[in-house]
Amino acid sequence: MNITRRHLLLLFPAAAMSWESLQAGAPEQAPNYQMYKHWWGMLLDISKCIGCGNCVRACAAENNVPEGYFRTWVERYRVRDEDMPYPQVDSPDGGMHGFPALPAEPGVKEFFVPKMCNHCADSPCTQVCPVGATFITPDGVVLVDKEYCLGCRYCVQACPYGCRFFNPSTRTADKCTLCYHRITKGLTTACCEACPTGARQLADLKNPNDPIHAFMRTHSVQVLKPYLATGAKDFYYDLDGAVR
Amino acid sequence: MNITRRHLLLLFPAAAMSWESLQAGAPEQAPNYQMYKHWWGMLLDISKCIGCGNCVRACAAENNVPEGYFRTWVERYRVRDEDMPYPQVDSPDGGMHGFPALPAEPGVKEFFVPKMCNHCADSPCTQVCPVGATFITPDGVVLVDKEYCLGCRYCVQACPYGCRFFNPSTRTADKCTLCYHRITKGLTTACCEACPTGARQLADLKNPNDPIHAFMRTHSVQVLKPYLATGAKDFYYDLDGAVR
Amino acid sequence: MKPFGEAGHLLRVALVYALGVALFLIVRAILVPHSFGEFGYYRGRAIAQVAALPMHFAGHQACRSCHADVVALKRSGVHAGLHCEACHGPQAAHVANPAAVRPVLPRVATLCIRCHAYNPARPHSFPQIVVKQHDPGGLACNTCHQPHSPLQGFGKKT
Amino acid sequence: MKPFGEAGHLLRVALVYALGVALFLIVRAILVPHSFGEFGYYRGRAIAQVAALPMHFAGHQACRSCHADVVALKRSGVHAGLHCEACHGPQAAHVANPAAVRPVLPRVATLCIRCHAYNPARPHSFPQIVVKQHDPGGLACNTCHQPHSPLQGFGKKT
Repeated sequence: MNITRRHLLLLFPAAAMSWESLQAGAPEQAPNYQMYKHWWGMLLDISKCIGCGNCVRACAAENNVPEGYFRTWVERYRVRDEDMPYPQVDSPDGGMHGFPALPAEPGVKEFFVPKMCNHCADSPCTQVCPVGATFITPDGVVLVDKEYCLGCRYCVQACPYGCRFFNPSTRTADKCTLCYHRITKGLTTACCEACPTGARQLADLKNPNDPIHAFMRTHSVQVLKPYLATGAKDFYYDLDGAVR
Repeated sequence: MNITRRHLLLLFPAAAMSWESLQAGAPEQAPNYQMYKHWWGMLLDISKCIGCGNCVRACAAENNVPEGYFRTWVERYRVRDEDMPYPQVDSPDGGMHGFPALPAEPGVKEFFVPKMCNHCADSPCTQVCPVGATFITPDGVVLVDKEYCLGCRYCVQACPYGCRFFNPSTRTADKCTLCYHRITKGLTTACCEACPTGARQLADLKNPNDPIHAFMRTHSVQVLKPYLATGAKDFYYDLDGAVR
Repeated sequence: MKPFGEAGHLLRVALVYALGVALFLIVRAILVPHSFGEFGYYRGRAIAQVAALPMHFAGHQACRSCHADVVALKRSGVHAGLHCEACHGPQAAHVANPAAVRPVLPRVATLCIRCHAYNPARPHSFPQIVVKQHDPGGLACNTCHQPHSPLQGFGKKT
Repeated sequence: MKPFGEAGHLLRVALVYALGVALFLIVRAILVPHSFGEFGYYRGRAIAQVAALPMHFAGHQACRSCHADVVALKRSGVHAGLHCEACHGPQAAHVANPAAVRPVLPRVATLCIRCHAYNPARPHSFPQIVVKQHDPGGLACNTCHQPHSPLQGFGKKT
């Protein structure tokens, strides 16, 4: 920063701002990765999830998620017949070690629901950040700037999906990055890499050849809490009305 | 009503009320039909609806629904890829005369959604009626008392599903009765009777042998606008996230 | 001797109050329907009144007693799941008085394509035809198809 | 002669204002990161910093160059859809330095049942076993099953 008083006196504030943005330069990206050519989301097929917890363990290993915190987790729903509004939900250790089978009850339906950040196009968590430490990238991934985050936890409260937490070791907000360090290098996320049944599929919504488009045209798909108009990009197939 | 002034002077208000309810007597029901043994709902299988309009015509014929008004109707959704929040919806004449095929567009998914009163267990329309002219029966059907209705239209505004209308010939609120005059005699509704594909199935949720229970245990089912906690009893299978 | 001593004016107030209560009860008894409150905050008899409305669809159980042959034919084919009145329309009047009320035969030209004309919004597995390609000659559907069992004679499940 | 006539005091006020603007710009230039605002109301370089985080899972494309035989065997059987690291865990370190970092073999006793133990919440079509009934002798799964192609030799799709 070599800005003398003389320089500054010659500049008007507006000029100073445009000069600064000139100085900023492009970020260091993986070679050949062009942010504006992608728009990332996820397809979660509940009819394929077996609740093995592979995704939860893989995420923790890939992203050094502290014990007891989860960037992705699996919930087990138990729904009695048409009693949708009152399901029993459990997620022991986020499903990391699987789910011990519960005694069968007549008339009760059980299924697993993998959960993670919805990388909302209009995310509440981004809107509430007072300093711009959380943001959506041009390729549609909601990230946290750990150098900039104050740890005020507004975003943790704002997320309607419960996908954020306060990381006690970094003392900043923490969340799923959609393995941004992987997908920008042409790899899939750790959770998708480890999922044995294909219940999770990383999806590039801007890529017309991504299988998600054919899937969406031929299947009924839902997002969670659509009435909040968050622009959630985790698309669920075979979602039951009991899931919130 | 033979109540003399002398009688009344002898009665306290509370006594008068209990005496009145003694006088009321049981309503005239179909023989052998016991209201408390039923709890009616409907199963709507979107994967089976072909948009033929049979249900709409049958409902109009059975219930003398005036032209241009609908107690049940069919909507056609056109959803572009993952653009769920912004579907194109049409319902020409409520779908009564079917749907002319629209020119195909690449990346657009089309499907039909039959709609009707959800016979909500906690229905907003019942709650807003100032005189008690709309109510839920002990067997779970939301009805309008045409003798009592003032025609104030509060209920029309209150229904979040748009299922009520003001009948210009009776000048009262009007709505689906779930063919109460049929189901209390052991028949199914007119719309179910006329549906050629079984996309509509009347369901008695209190009958443990009703096929809906097996269906619900083995399929993912949704209700419309679950976040309104209306206790909607129209259960949709294969519901897309675009449907409101 | 005054029975209430100096409280005679209180008695008069009480009488006026009692008359007011009486008037309220009379008006209430006249205005509130007998069955109001029987099942909830509504007129209980309204349930029976709705239940007593006339029917127009007879229901599929009614047809077999006279048309057992057609019902059996239908049950043997791909239209087994269809109820008679899905195509023939409401027939309660015919069931009530079979001789006097004769059903009108549905017009095959509009009836069949209502369900089977190709529409991209229909489930793809549902049998659909492009009318001009399926029937370039403009024949009526029942020239080839028996409506009650439309694949009869086509080498498939009849 | 005074250049601004009687307005000298205005010049002094203007100078104080200019100094204030200068101070604001200096402080702002020091405090606001360079890349802030590049893509939106955030530090643009944060994207690259997240993208530069180290990987632990190598990705399924990495395995074949050395383990073509196992990948081919896996591809021939019912485990074709599984990626290697789904069972073997994150192996980026092994891929980076195959000689020095040797993967630990997964413990079959806990690995297989993690997916295949019966659980009523699992999709019914997914192959599941009740361990005590399937294997009363307590044998390791790979006594009978080749983990990379578990139905090999069972008269089914290998």
